[in-house]
Amino acid sequence: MTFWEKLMNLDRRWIYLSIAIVVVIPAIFSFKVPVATTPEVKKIFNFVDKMEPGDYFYLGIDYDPSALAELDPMTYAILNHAFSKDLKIVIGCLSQFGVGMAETRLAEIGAKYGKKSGMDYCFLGYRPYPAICILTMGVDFRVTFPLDYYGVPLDSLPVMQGIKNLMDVKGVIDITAGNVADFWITYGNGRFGFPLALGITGVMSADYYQYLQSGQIFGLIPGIKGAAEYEALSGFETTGMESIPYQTLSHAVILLFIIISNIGYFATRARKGR
Amino acid sequence: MKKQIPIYFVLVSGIVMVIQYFVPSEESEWLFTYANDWVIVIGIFALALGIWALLKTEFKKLKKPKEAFYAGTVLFGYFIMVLTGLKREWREAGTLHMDLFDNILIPIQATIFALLAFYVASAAYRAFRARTVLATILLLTAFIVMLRLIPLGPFSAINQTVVSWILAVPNMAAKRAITMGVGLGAIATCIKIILGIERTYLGHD
Amino acid sequence: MAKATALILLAFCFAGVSAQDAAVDTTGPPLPAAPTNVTVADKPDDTGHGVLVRWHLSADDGGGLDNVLAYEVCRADDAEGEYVNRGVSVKGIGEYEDVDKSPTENGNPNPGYIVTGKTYYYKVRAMADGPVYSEFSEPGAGLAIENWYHFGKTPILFGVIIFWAFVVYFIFKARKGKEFYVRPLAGINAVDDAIGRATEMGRPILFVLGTGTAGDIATIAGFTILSRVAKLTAEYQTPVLVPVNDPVMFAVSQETVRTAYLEAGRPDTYKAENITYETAMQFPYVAAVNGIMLRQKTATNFYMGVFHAESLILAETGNIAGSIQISGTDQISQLPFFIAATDYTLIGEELYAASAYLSKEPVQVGTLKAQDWAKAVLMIIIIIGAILISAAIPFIKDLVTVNI
Amino acid sequence: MTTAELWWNTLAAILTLCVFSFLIKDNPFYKFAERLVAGVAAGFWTMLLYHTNFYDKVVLTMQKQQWAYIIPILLGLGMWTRFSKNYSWISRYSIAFYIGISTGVSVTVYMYTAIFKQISATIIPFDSVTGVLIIIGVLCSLFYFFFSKAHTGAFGLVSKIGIYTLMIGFGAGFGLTVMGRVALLVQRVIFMRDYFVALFGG
Repeated sequence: MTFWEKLMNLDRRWIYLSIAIVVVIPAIFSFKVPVATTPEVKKIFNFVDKMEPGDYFYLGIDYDPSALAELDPMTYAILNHAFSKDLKIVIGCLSQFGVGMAETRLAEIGAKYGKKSGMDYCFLGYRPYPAICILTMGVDFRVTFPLDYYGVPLDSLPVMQGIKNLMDVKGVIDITAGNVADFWITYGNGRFGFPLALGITGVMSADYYQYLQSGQIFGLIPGIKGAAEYEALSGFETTGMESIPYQTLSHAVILLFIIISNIGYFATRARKGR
Repeated sequence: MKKQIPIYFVLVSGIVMVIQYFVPSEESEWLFTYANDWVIVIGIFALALGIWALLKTEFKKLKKPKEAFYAGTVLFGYFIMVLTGLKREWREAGTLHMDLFDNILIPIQATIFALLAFYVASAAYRAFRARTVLATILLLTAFIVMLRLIPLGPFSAINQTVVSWILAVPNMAAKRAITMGVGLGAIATCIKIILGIERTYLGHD
Repeated sequence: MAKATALILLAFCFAGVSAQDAAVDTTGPPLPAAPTNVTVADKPDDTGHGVLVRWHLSADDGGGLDNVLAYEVCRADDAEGEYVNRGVSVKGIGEYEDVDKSPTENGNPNPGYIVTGKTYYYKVRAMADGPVYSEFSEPGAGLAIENWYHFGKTPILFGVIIFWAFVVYFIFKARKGKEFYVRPLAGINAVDDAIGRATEMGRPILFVLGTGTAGDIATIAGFTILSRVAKLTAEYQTPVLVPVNDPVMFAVSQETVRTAYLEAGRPDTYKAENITYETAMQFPYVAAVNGIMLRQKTATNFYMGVFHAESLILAETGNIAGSIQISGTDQISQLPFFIAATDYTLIGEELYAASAYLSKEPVQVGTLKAQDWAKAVLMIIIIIGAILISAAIPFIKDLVTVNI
Repeated sequence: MTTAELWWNTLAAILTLCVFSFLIKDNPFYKFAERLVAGVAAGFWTMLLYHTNFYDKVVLTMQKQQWAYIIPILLGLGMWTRFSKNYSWISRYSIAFYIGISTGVSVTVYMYTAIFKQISATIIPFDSVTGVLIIIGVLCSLFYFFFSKAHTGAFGLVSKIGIYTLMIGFGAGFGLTVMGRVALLVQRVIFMRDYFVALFGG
């Protein structure tokens, strides 16, 4: 048996061992691996980054704790990025069980930058029936949410002065693990035409690239990898970037094995052909 | 009678459920829930059959010295879960039942699931060889998609553009076509069963 | 579009705020004109707990002062009674669905509940920035009735009838003796060889029906394939091992294999203990099947049915054991793994076709012809639909777009 | 970590290693874990169905005197005739209803979700290259599933484009899934790391 033939029939346990090594090492020694940034995440980063202090955007925290692991890093990075640039944010929840979680995250990050509810951001809270919420917010936030999460009338909030509906903000970023994304596309972007970007879970991602192609969304943060990209771009790093060493190394190992496998295949075929 | 009557049961219950779908009335909604409960209740009683067969096999094995230890393990696992779970508050934290659930079932399940990380690598090594045009297409697409995790500087952006196009266009088209094919195949199978053309599953004497 | 949007405007969203709470402001911004002509009709296609409220838009909506933002819809039990807010509709839409099916709410009577056959009165007013409100419209009245046919589902009804007719027609033709050509499928051709191989090696065949339930159509397709496979093996005394994880599947598999042996004329070789209930739950089941493959050294593994993440675990373990593997599933997410790790894969519809191929009965093959005709019809609908919609004629698209 | 927690974690860690040992080869430790979890899962499932479905649909319905439920209960009991050789045919009545209801429900569900929804989504105007390519991809892939036409000549070409499209879809599906699978492994590795840290005090 030649070297190449042996390679073709490589004992699979060498492959297992390689995978084991690349997932154990980052667990013991933490280190950083750069993440490849993609245009769809970069566009969202640029959208936030290019806004002037005092500009508004709407952030939808439309997920519940079950999707926390993948989506929270996105919320974390975007909120930090926006607050550090003194942007004004209107935040709403269209997912019933996510509102408490969102409030905690918002208060914690807001406090870090000395941002106050009602002054620098407005937390609308939760309303059921996402489609009608989006439609009515496109007309007037006050119709959907007469009061904010803390029970204060929107009209009396300084941050909401001169801002009436979703057309008055620079754009919408919706972070979700469910079909709320479809409602934002159909009823939000579809009816009102405001710029829309999505942050979604990894399993959903394959189904949402079509909206990027058709221009219905301008950006997309897919799963933990997308979250890591935003973290890397904005410099506000958390669990997204921590997961990248494992992922990059194991993908690299698999790709390497595919290359070796094909080199072996062509080498043996060439030998046989002679 | 043993053979014909069940075929009529399939026919009648099948047709009734097809018609039910088009009737929005409250009675029809009740029928839908009720029929689904039939399926559930039959399933509960059937579980006893499965468990009985399982225990019978393991009790038999208990007599063979080579198998006795493993059969004992199955029986131990089964009866300890049943006995600790008899109370109405069986799912409350801190009970022995939950501790066993959290520390036996969950870690083993999660670890078997985690084996997949190794298997995707070995399957990729073996299958992704450019033997035929089809294998090459499969290999190249998977390669490009996996490449998105590797930082390649400016090339990453190009690669990602290709990936998002693959996902939005051919991947989407493939999914839709398979779904439609599955739909037709499944409905045809249902019709064959409802009409009694396919009856192998029912058995006869 | 406006109608489709309005359909989403479900009632209970903003219910509970009494109209009296918000005092009508008479100073400040100009008031919009009141909407007119409120009509109330039964909401079609439902169980009788919903009404459709329609009105003519305010003169200041899209014209006049053009200051209308939304409409507030209020309901009362009698014309002079207290009108309670049931919800809002955005500007430009003169329609609102008031639906409430639950008689109780957290154990208390639900005031919003719509009783079938009871007359309700509705008033609508326009809201403008401020917020300021117009006068209420004149009341309109109507009642909800229970419907016996879902008109919205008519296209589906036609779909079912047409396809059913196709199937019956081709079965009828086949019964009359018409032979249909079917192209070869690699996965099916491999079945005979795979069974032969097991027989030669004197090793068992493994048949995995997946982790669905006995009611999943893909599992039922799996039963029909199991039946053909068992029939082929009955003669050779090659055992077919069928480990299952669903108890109904367990009973049906026993019947299927037993009948197959009976039909092959070898009821004596049927062994009930080859069909085993391994355990409930996905991964413990997979672990048990892994054990069977490696310890019983199965020569051929079939995977036919509904599979989830376990597809690759099974296929790779079978590979380690050196088995020939034939797979088939309707689960799109698992097909890549079967394609990569098993020798032959029946993709989606091929799984359903397999039992017809294996049975070779004309009647069974006839249904494949029906499926092909249906596919041709679907393709024509897509092409014509796309051409028409490119010319801004959405007729076909509207026809096949079913909103339930 | 309390002592009890440590002991439980030790059990979980040992079982984790038992399953991982399968990667080297089948061995008694794996077989032990496999058999243990088979018993535990069956036991858990028994109690789950007992406390939820059996209690709700059998005990409660009888207590509330919902006599309509006697029929499914009788059909359920009918399954038990399988214990007897002479009366096991009665269980076929139960199976017949089970399959009849399941298939009857599926006909319309598949017609709606697998046929109408997909067609409606595929009818898009020919106003972009992407849109045209999606329609061509769907049609060719659908063509691949034609059973009663030999895939030769022009048909062969179309169905070839179809199977290529399907393969691109499968390749993409494979490539996309790797991340999730690695993440699951990482969770187990981190569990083991944290266990050893707790055991040896970091």
